[in-house]
Order: sequence, then structure tokens, then C-alpha cells
Amino acid sequence: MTHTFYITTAYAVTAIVTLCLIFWVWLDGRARQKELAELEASGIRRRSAQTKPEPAPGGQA
Amino acid sequence: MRLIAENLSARRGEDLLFQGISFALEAGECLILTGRNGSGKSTLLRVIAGLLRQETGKVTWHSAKAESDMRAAEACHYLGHRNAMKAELTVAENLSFWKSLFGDFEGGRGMSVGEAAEAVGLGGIAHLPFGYLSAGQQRRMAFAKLLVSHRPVWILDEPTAALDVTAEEVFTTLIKAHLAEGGIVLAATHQPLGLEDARELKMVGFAGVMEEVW
Amino acid sequence: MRLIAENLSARRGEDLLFQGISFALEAGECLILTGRNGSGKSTLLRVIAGLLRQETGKVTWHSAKAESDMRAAEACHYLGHRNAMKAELTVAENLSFWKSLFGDFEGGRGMSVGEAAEAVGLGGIAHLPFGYLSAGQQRRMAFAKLLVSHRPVWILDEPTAALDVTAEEVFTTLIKAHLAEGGIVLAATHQPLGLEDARELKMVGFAGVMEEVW
Amino acid sequence: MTALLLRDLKLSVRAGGGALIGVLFFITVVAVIPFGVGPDLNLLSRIGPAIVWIGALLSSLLGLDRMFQTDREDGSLDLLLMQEHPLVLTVLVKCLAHWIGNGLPLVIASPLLGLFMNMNEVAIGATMLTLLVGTPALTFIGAVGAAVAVALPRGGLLVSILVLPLAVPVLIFGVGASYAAVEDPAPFMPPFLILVAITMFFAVLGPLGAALALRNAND
Amino acid sequence: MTALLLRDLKLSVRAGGGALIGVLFFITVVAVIPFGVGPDLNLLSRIGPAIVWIGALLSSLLGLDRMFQTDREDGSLDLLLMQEHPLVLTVLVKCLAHWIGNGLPLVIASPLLGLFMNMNEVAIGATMLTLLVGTPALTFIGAVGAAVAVALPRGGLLVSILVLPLAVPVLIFGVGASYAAVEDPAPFMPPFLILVAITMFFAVLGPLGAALALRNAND
Amino acid sequence: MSESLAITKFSDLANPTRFLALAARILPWMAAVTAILFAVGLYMSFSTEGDYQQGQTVKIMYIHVPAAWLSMMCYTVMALSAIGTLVWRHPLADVSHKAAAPLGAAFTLIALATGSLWGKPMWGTWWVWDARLTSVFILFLMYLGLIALNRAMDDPSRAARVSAILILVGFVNIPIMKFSVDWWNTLHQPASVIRMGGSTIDAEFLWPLLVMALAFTLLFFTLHVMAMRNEIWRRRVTAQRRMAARLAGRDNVR
Ligand code: HEM
Ligand SMILES: Nc1ncnc2c1ncn2[C@@H]1O[C@H](COP(=O)(O)OP(=O)(O)OP(=O)(O)O)[C@@H](O)[C@H]1O
Ligand SMILES: Nc1ncnc2c1ncn2[C@@H]1O[C@H](COP(=O)(O)OP(=O)(O)OP(=O)(O)O)[C@@H](O)[C@H]1O
Ligand SMILES: [Mg+2]
Ligand SMILES: [Mg+2]
Repeated sequence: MTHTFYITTAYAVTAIVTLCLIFWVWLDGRARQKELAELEASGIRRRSAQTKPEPAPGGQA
Repeated sequence: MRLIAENLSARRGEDLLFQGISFALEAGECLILTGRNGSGKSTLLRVIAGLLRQETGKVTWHSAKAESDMRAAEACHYLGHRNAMKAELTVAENLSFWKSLFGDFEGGRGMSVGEAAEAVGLGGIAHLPFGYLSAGQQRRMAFAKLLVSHRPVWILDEPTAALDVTAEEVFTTLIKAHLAEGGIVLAATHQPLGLEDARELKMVGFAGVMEEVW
Repeated sequence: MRLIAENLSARRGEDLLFQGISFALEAGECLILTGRNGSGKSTLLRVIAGLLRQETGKVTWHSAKAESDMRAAEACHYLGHRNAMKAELTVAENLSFWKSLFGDFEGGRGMSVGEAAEAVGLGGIAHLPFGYLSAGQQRRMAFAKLLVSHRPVWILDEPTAALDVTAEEVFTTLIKAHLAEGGIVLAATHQPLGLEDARELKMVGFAGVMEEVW
Repeated sequence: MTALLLRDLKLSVRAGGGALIGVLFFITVVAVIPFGVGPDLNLLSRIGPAIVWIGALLSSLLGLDRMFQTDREDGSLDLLLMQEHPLVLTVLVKCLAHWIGNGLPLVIASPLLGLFMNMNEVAIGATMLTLLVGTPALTFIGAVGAAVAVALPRGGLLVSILVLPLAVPVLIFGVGASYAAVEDPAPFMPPFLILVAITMFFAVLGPLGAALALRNAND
Repeated sequence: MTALLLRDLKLSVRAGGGALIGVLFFITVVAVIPFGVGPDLNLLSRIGPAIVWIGALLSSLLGLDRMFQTDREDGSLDLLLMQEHPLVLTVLVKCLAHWIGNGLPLVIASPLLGLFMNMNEVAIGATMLTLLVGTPALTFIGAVGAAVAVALPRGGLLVSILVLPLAVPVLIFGVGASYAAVEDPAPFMPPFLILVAITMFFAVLGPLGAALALRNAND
Repeated sequence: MSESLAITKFSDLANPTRFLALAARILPWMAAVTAILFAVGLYMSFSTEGDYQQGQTVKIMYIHVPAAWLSMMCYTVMALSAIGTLVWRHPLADVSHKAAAPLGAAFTLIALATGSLWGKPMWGTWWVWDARLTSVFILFLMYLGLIALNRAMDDPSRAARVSAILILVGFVNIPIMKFSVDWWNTLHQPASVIRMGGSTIDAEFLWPLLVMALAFTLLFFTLHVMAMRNEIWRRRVTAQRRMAARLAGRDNVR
């Protein structure tokens, strides 16, 4: 007896949930980086970055 | 009897409001905090009262009778922006609740409820529910709370905000009497309180971001 | 444009706080209410704003364009003790909500949200949640609410309570500008507002029990 | 008025995830029930509609009293009262926003809970339908209570006495109609129509009463 | 400390609502279930203890979020935090007052509801006894939630969400013991003693957690 | 008495900064290893023939069981971080348990969903109120409650402390839960419900399972580090916005 339906749905659900999770985390990171860049652009930066130049917050994603 | 604050600093939200504040107050001394809106006066008072955790530093209380490692908060009365009285209970019920909860400190004696109401100039109306009083009257009754049980240190946050002139005078008289008895007063105000020999601490607010966390 | 109050009296709880108060304010005039705590200043302002029911008398609004039986409240902005802004929304969201809810009155035009924030001296931070602002900044933004939509009458209840000196000056300037444009201002204060030609009404409180009900 | 609707919706999302919390609460309440009655699936499916309705009633009771309170505490209510729009309309819009923010998510979540309670499709559909029709009535009734509570320091008592007895008929007909859909002899329509009528009735009476209470309660 | 107990009791009578809305809701819940189960008296009496327990659990949620909130709003909480009595003791006393004001009425009302559910005397007695022992645990658990909620703009629902999962064991053993009293093979004592143990455990953990949360949530 | 509270210098070697640097370095590696492990694990699980007593559906096990394990491990990670928050007041601990909650909820959701998808063919129903299932469900609710709590408070460090307390109280409650649910179930449970696990698993099924478990674990840690990094950035943004507000107020008042 095979239960292809249940197996595929189970894998599909898992895939969807994990992918959503990954994308959410990733997009969240992107959004935060963008906000930081905007703040930087408008002249607001970390005090540490003002007193002593520091690599742009975060580095690569 | 001394209240000593050493090197206090505190945050609100994420930013540091002040740092390196130190002072020592002897019996009979009074410290007035002034400064712009949002400069951290209330925050400092709450730190001293032990209601907010400081970032660095400590506040200690020394007296002949006190053990050395005593929390300063226990020697303090705190009168904040809010009155700490229940609108549903009568003034007398409110006051006598605080009287019996607070107890008295190191042998001092608080007034009776009736005397305290008399002292703030509202003798006749202690039987009214607190919620029926006008804002000024409520503030006065909240002040009466300081009288019903003895504490050497009074911490007052804008005690006279939105009070009229006569009420201010009553408060000044009571504060002077407390100082004359060897009490200590810390108060934050925008208006002068009329205390002659008070020391003043000017807060400037936003000390920046000490060791930025994030 | 005139705001006329005739023979007003009002109760709070059971006692009559004032009676027989009448005045007429023309365009460009300002009336300052003073008096002791609990003398009924806030009560009078709330009666004029239509938020409390008066015992006798009426408040009317007359202008070229208004129908004769108009509620005076609709020509008024009311700035009470509380700021009427939501801590969860940003300042801009708050202001534009009130702008679109209030609309404009009789052809006048309110400023844009940005301009209003600029006018109270906080131009750059309209994108912040209101709750992030300090008390003084919050009060200024509440004042900006009066600027985003046009109303000829401003009713201000202790607009400068617990503000520092610079903020007070900003407010005075804005009030003067409103008066110069032909607006009407009613304000209750304990501190002088710095308006030269303002009329003053001294409230005394507890007018006794008019035609006793019981 | 749209501005008010939008603001209230925004608030219900921002102020601590209103809808999310409501639904979570609903799920939690329903999930706790089997621990009491035991894991007997038959029994669960029989009491299912009642439980789902009770959960909905409870979660609307818990959030309702704050409906005008927040506006009053920050002074917005004063300004709303001063406007020329009829107050009834303002209250109606606020009720609508409250229902969209708090009631609708419950309706949408109810099928899931139906599955947990092992209810069959018809029962789930019927419960959802009755909730859709009935929860607005709870909001309208609650609005009166909330308005009365606004000014009274001791409103609590009055509100509960006022709101629960009024809400009980809604509950009864809602549950009744849900069961009628499943059990054959009982017809679905009569209780359902009564439920609709109750909702319509309170859609008028609720805002009227609330507006009246607000005018008189404000000081 | 007695002063605090007395004040809180006075307040719960004056400011009102607490006990009454709890009992009203309790009655409503218990009254609605028979709709679902139908007029089958046997079944009703079988699920009776469970329903009464669930009703009690849900209605103890109603007042919970205000336990420290009112004290915080008027500033009393600050003064309570400053006192030298250990804060845990203060919380314990407040829990006690809350239970007397809100939990005890439920216990007292439960026999009536037992009659509604057609339970026999033993079952009613057992349910009442388990409620008497178990509801304090609910209050203690709730205190943690209420302390956490002190800093929230809209505590109500969130508190219940946080509290309900923690309350599951209490519910399970409460219902279990009530059943064991009626059904012969199962002995009453073991689950009942476990229930007692759980209550004692939370009587320690609850106030500790709540005190910790209050210290941290206050600002 | 300090008169001037000027902005002072401070050391810029705060821990989060170092964490960010570290994260930037190791994240690509972690992501790569996770991907490889998933590829291997999936290949292995699809290449084994479903010859077990449960037929083809044993394939569900390869995702169900790791997800279930992770749902519990995640709570443990959160509890440890909560201790870090309360005892050492370490800012990274705050960030850690806040970032872990959604991940835990997601893995629990996977365990629940695959479990019910397995349950339908095996037991003939999507859901039974069995002891283990119920405790997983309660765990799910606890995760959601914690997420809601974190969202409802806007002061992050206060929120962190308060939710740390709740995490710990919940952690203490979990054994009680487990115990009580077992007890409850022996009273009421119909005897017919199939019990999970039982027979020891053949090596043929064990290997894919272990590889998948490892893959899931690594996935969790990768995501956790990423989420922590996001959270740190988020706090930076809010801190800088507040600072902007402060400075704006200052300049204008002058
Ligand atoms: C929604 C339903 C389900 C949930 C929430 C669930 C939950 C769990 C959990 C938490 C574990 C880890 C237990 C541990 O390691 O201590 C687990 C393991 C396992 N489950 Fe499930 N499960 C569900 C349905 C099923 C079904 C239907 C089957 C198969 C008939 C199944 C078979 C297994 C097996 C074989 C293991 C691993 C063996 C073990 O570690 O004991 N589960 N499940
Ligand atoms: N709960 C809070 N969360 C975050 N920041 C806060 C909070 N309360 C106050 N602040 C911030 O802390 C700063 C200091 O506030 P504080 O109340 O100490 O000022 P203050 O000197 O007492 O002002 P005022 O004269 O208005 O009483 C303010 O700028 C405010 O923005
Ligand atoms: N809700 C109320 N119920 C009963 N009496 C009230 C209520 N609010 C105020 N009062 C009474 O009405 C009187 C006038 O109050 P009002 O607020 O108008 O005073 P005010 O002049 O504005 O004082 P303040 O200077 O403190 O603002 C007070 O004496 C008060 O006791
Ligand atoms: Mg202050
Ligand atoms: Mg006033």
C-alpha cells in the first residue's frame, strides 16, 4: 500500500514551511540592511562609526 | 544619616540619559533637580528609589542604626507623577492603608491620618472617596501620605505640578519642617520651590550612548 | 466671527462651580482663564467645547457663513490635558488621521502634516512612533494637531503645563500668529502665557448651590 | 469616517497584534477543553459547536471593555465627540473596525478548531456561518457595555450585568442553529433567522445606546 | 500585609465586577453545554465535573489581567515595590486576596451548577473539593501572567494565552480526581494528592515568577 | 557633583559587533553544509525502499522525527538563553531567545503537520488527543504566546527579561505537562490507538534519519544565527532612530 498523497503533501508542507521561514528571515535581513543604509545616507550613524571608521554594518548577507 | 549616590548612570529605552552622577546628602539637606523636559529628572529619582535599575553606580543609605548594606529605597518615601491612591476608597481608608503598610522607620513617628489631612489643609474631607476630590486636592492628599508614616528621605517628582499658589506654600512649609527635623529631600521641579539653602543639580539629558550595545 | 457665551453655569458632581458667566470674543481676541485649583477652569472650557452639559446658558458661534443655530463646538479645536494621539502610530499617521477626520472649517486651510511638525519645531521626526517622543515633544505634536486643520477657535487647557521655557515660547508665537489671522483663543493657565492684550477671566470656584434641587 | 476605520484597524494590528492574539486565545481555549472532557472523539464532536461558540464569546468579552477606554484615556474620545458627524455613526464605524479586527479572525479560525473538535463538515460550516452572523451582535452589545464603562470607575459590575444577559440569547440561538444544521429533526432556518434578527436589532440598538451613554458618561 | 489583604478585598467588593462577572460567566458556560449534548441526563452527569472545571478555569481568566494593572496605573505598585517586605510575600498576599474575591465565589457556586448538570452528591462534593484545592493554583499561575502583562498596553487576551497552557496540569488532575471519586476502580487519593502538590508547587513558583517579572517589567 | 553630562567616548568592541563579524564569516559555510546535508539526506531517504511495516509512509519519518526533535531542542536553546538574560544580562541572550521563538514555532508546525499527515493513513484520523501529540500542540501554543508577547512590548530589553521569565516558567511546566498528560491519557485513552515508535529501527532507516536530523539541526542553527543578526540590526535601527529624535529635539530647542 502506498500513500503517495500523504507523503508528497508531507514533504510539500515541510518544504513550504521551511522555504517561507528561510525567505522571511532573509527578507527581514534585507529590509533591516536597507533601513540601516537609509539612516546612514541621512547622516545618522552609530557613534562608533563616527568616532572611528568601521566597515559598513553587517557585511554581506 | 547620609544618602550617598556614586557614579550613577541609567538608560531609558536604549539610550543613556545620564552618567557619572554622584552626590551625598546629609541630614537636613535638600537637592533640587532641574532641567529641560525629558532630561532625565524623573528617571534619576526612580533610580534612587530603586524602581529602575541603574546601568552603573550605586545608591546607599548610612545611619547609626542601619546595617551597612541596606537598600536605600527602604528609607525613602516616593511621590511620583501618580498619586498611588484608590479612587474607590475614601481618603481616610487610603491613608490608613499606607500608614499600616509602611510602618515607621528607625524610631520616627508618623502623624495620625486626621492630623496629616489637617496638615495639608484639608482636614474636613477625609471621609470622601478619593475620586471625588479635585486634582489639586488629590495631590495634597497624596502628599499627606508622606506624613502618616516616617521616612527620613523624601523623593518628590514635580510635587507642585499644576498646583495653585497657596497649595505650593503649604508644600514648601511641610518640606521645610521635614528638613528642620533632620530629613533629606530630593525633588524635581520646573518651578522654584522657595527653599533657600537647597543644592541644585541641573540635568541636561541624553548623555549619548556609552559603550553602545548594538 | 464671534463666540458668545451667555449666562453659563455648570455643576460638577452636585455643586455648582460657576454661574452667570458671559463673554463675547471677536476675531483676534484672546481670553485667559485663571484661578485656584479646582475653581472650574477646565470645567468651563469643557462646557464651551460642548463636552460637558451646562446647567444654564448657552454658547453660540456667529459668522457670516454659519447658520445661526450652529453648535459652537464645531468651530473649535480643543487641546485638553491629554494629547489625543496614539502611542502606537507614528506622528505622521496620527496627524494625518486628525487632519482627514477634522477636515477644514469654513474655507480656512490647515497646514500639511510636514509643515505643522516643522512649525512646532520638530520637523525631522514625524516618522517616529508617537510613543518614542519625550513628554515635551509629545505635547508639541499635540499642538501641531491644531495646525493641520483649520478651526477659528482654539480652546487650550494648560497648554504649557510641565513644558520647559523654550517650548513655551514656541507655543506663544503660534498662538499670536493664530490671533493675528483673526482666530479666537481661550486658554486656562497657571503661568502667564506672554500674550499682551489678552483679556483675563478669574474663576473663583464653588458658586454655591443654585436653586437647590433636593 | 474611513480615516477612523483605517486608524482603528491599524491600531488593532499594531497594538500587540490584536487579531493574532484573539485567534491564539480562541485556539488555546478550545484546545484546553479536551483536557477536561477527555480525548473521546465522539463526545468532543458533540459538544464542539457549543465550545467554539463559548470560546468566541469569551474572547470577545475579554477585549471589549477597552473599546472606548483607550480613546478616552488618551483624550481622542473628546475630539471625536466634538465632531459634527452623528455620534451613532462614529460608534458604528468603531464597532465595525472592532469586529473586523477581532471578530472576523475568530470566524476565519473556527474551521480549524472544528477539525480539532472532530466536527464534521456540515457542523463546521454551520458553526462558521452562525459565528459570522452572530459575532457582530456580540460586538454591538459589547459597545454599549464599553460605553457605559468608559466613565465609571466602578463600571465593571454594571457592564457585566448588562452585557452577559444580553449576549446569552445570541449564544443560545447561535449554538442552537449550529446543532440544528447537524441533527435532522430540528430545522436550521428558524433559529438562524432569529439570530439574524437579533444581530440586526442590536446593530441599531447597540450604537444608539452606546452613543447615548458616551454623551452622558463623558465628563 | 493584612492591610494589603483587606484593601484588596475591599476594592474587589467596591470596584466590583470581578466576582459577579466570573460567576455569571461560569453559569453561562455550564448552561450552554446541555444544548450540545442534548437532554441526555446520563451523559450530562458523566461530563459534569469536566464542564464545571472548564467553566471555572475559563472564568478565572476574566479578571486576571487586572490583578496588578490597576495598582500600576495609579502608582501604588511603585510603592509596594519599594517596601522591605519580600516582594514574593506581597504577591502572595495579593494572590490570596484575588482568590478570595474571584476564586472562592466560583467554588461556592459550583454545587449549584453540579445540580444543573445532574451530578450526584458525591460528584458534586468531589468537584467542589477539587475546585477548592485547585483554583488557588490557577490564581498563582495567573499571577505570573498578570505580572508579565503589567507593562503591556492591552494585557487581557495575551495573559490568558500565556496562562492557559500552564494551567493544563491543574485541569487534568482536578477533573481526574473528581472522576476518581465517582468511578469505583480509580482511587481518589492519588490524583487529589497530586493536585495538592501542584497547587503547593505553584504557590511557590507563581509568586516567585510574578515577583521577578514585576521587578523587571516595571519602569 | 557632575554638572556636564557630555557625550563621552566609549569602546566600540561591544559584543554584538563581534557577533556580527563572526556571523558574516561563518554563515556562508553553514548554509553550504546545510544544503549539502539536505541533498544527501533527501537522496538517501528517497532511495531507501519503503519495506517497513508502515509501508511507504516511513518516508514521512525522515522529516517528522527531526522536526519533532528540533521543536524540543529549540525550546531548550531558548531556556538556556533565558538564563543568560536573567543571570548575566547578556544582550546577545536576549536576541537569541527572541530570534528562536519563530523558528521553534515553525519546526513544531512541521512536526504537527507531518504527524497528522502520517496519522491519517496509519490511524485513520488526522488528530487524536494522545499524550505526545497534545504536548507538542501545547508547545506550539507556548511558542505562539511568546511571539505574541515579544510583539506586544516595544521596549526590547524589558520584553526580553519578561519573556525569559515566562520561558523558564514554561520549561518547568513541561515535565509536569508530560507527566500529567500521560496520566490523563491512561485514564481515558481508548486502547485501540496505535502507539508510536516501539520496535527498533533498522539501520537502513536509521542512516537517512540521522542525516536528515543533522541537516535539520544545521538548518536551525543557520537560521538562528541569521535571525539573531537581523534582530541586532533591527535594534540598531531603532536605537539610531531614537537618537535622531533626541538630537532633533535638542537642536530645535536650542
Ligand atoms: C500530529 C501528530 C504527531 C505528533 C505531534 C508527533 C510528535 C512526535 C514527537 C514529539 C516525537 C519525538 C519524540 C521523542 O523523541 O521523544 C515523535 C517521534 C516519532 N513519531 Fe511522531 N508525532 C505525530 C504523529 C506520528 C505518527 C502518525 C507516527 C507513525 C505512525 C509517528 C511516528 C513517530 C516515530 C516513529 C517517531 C520516532 C521514534 C521515537 O523517537 O520514539 N508520529 N513524534
Ligand atoms: N518608558 C520609557 N521608555 C523609553 N524611553 C522613555 C520612557 N520614559 C521616558 N523615556 C525617555 O527618557 C527621557 C527622560 O524622561 P524623564 O521622564 O526622566 O524626563 P524628565 O526630566 O522627568 O522630564 P519632565 O520634565 O517632562 O518630567 C525622555 O526623553 C523620554 O523620551
Ligand atoms: N468627575 C468629577 N466628579 C465630581 N466632581 C468633579 C469631577 N471633576 C472635577 N470635579 C470637581 O470640580 C471642581 C472643578 O474642577 P476643574 O477641573 O474644573 O478645576 P480647574 O480649575 O481646572 O483646576 P486645575 O487648576 O487643577 O486644573 C473641582 O473642585 C473638583 O472637585
Ligand atoms: Mg518627569
Ligand atoms: Mg484643569
